[in-house]
Amino acid sequence: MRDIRLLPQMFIPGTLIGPFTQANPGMGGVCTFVGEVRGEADVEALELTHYAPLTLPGMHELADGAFERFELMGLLMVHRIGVLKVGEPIVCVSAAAAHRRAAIGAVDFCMDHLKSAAWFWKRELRSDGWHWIQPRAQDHDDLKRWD
Amino acid sequence: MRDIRLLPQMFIPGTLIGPFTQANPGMGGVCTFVGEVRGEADVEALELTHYAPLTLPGMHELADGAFERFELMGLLMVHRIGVLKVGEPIVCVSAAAAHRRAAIGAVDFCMDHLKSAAWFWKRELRSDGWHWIQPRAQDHDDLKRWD
Amino acid sequence: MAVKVLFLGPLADLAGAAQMDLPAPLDWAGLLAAVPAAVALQLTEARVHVACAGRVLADKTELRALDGAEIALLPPVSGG
Amino acid sequence: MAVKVLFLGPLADLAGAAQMDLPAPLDWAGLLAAVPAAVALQLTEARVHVACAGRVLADKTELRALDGAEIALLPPVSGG
Repeated sequence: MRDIRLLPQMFIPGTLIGPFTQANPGMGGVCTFVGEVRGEADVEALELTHYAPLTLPGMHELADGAFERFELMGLLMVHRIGVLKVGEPIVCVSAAAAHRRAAIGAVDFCMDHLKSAAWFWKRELRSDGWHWIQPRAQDHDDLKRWD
Repeated sequence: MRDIRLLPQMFIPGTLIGPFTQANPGMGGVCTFVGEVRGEADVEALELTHYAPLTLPGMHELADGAFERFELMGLLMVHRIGVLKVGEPIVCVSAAAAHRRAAIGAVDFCMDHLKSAAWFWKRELRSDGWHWIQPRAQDHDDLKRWD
Repeated sequence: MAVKVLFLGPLADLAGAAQMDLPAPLDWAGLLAAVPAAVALQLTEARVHVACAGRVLADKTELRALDGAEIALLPPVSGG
Repeated sequence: MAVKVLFLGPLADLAGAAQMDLPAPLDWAGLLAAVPAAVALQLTEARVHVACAGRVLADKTELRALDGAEIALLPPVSGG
């Protein structure tokens, strides 16, 4: 089972993960990562923009890569776009596999790529207005682990 | 938030993970692994026995190790004991952290230790009776990654 | 018809607009000359990519956009 | 009083019981002599551990169990 989505509205990860788990009977385990908008001082909201012709196709390519690299039974990859409030989920990646190492590895792999190689631009609203979030060197180092 | 439990009865991971996530506000992300009884041919049930004076204290030591090694905000570690049917969850580990790598790493770390260094003995019921599950070399190799 | 140029992420702030239309056909030199200077400066950086007709160009200086094409100017994506 | 000896996991099948009581005090030689021979053979293997009073012994041959103590014989845990 493969479920890749961009969501313009708030979502509740449990409502996706439950059916995803049910849809992969016989699996040994499922690993899930949910990222939320961090409640940093002065941050009121986060906006994610994307480029439709590239972003979702890029996520599908990433899923192809995960299925090639890990022995997976299913992969759920959901990313928010639009304006998010602090505490709202931004991203949810869930991988089902017969063996735990494949499930955990696939989530790690997808998250590193979503964070630094997917076509999302983020800006945060602080009391003095909107500020674009720059690339982080750490994210690029994380990505190199998979070369 | 730290929640370490042995459960003698069936549990629904979502009912633990939801409150756990709520209990760690301001976090950046939460990684969760849920292991289930695999539906292998001929397996009807799985029984987990443990040794009470060691098993739960050992899980607490493992949690101490995870908090030392990773920058965590919260850790949930729940393991079943007793008789389980195919498809029932055996184990649920959930780690909340400001940064994804810590959350994913902590789950990977805890799962490797629960699988090969925690005091659980498993046997499975097949049509010809109960069979003890032996240690797996792969599990010991996995554990060595953390030395 | 024309070529539609989209400014993604922080490039929209630099351009003062989310998009602009430019006459077709459009090549790399034409693009650099037509966009606001602040954007042109960014475009010369290796970490800024260009997509044309839904594909990221391996070599953006090879840009050849025809009538009706959409070009997207892609600055580095934000960190986690 | 006595020392309670628990056979964990597959050792219970070998012992034919989940536990037995042995006279206190009990040391390593006394334990090996008193348990069923099939269990004694397992106990000599490095991968079988012994806990006394809730602690796994670093060196099981140093076992000294007093009146009322509980000894657990711990075979290798099952794989994932």
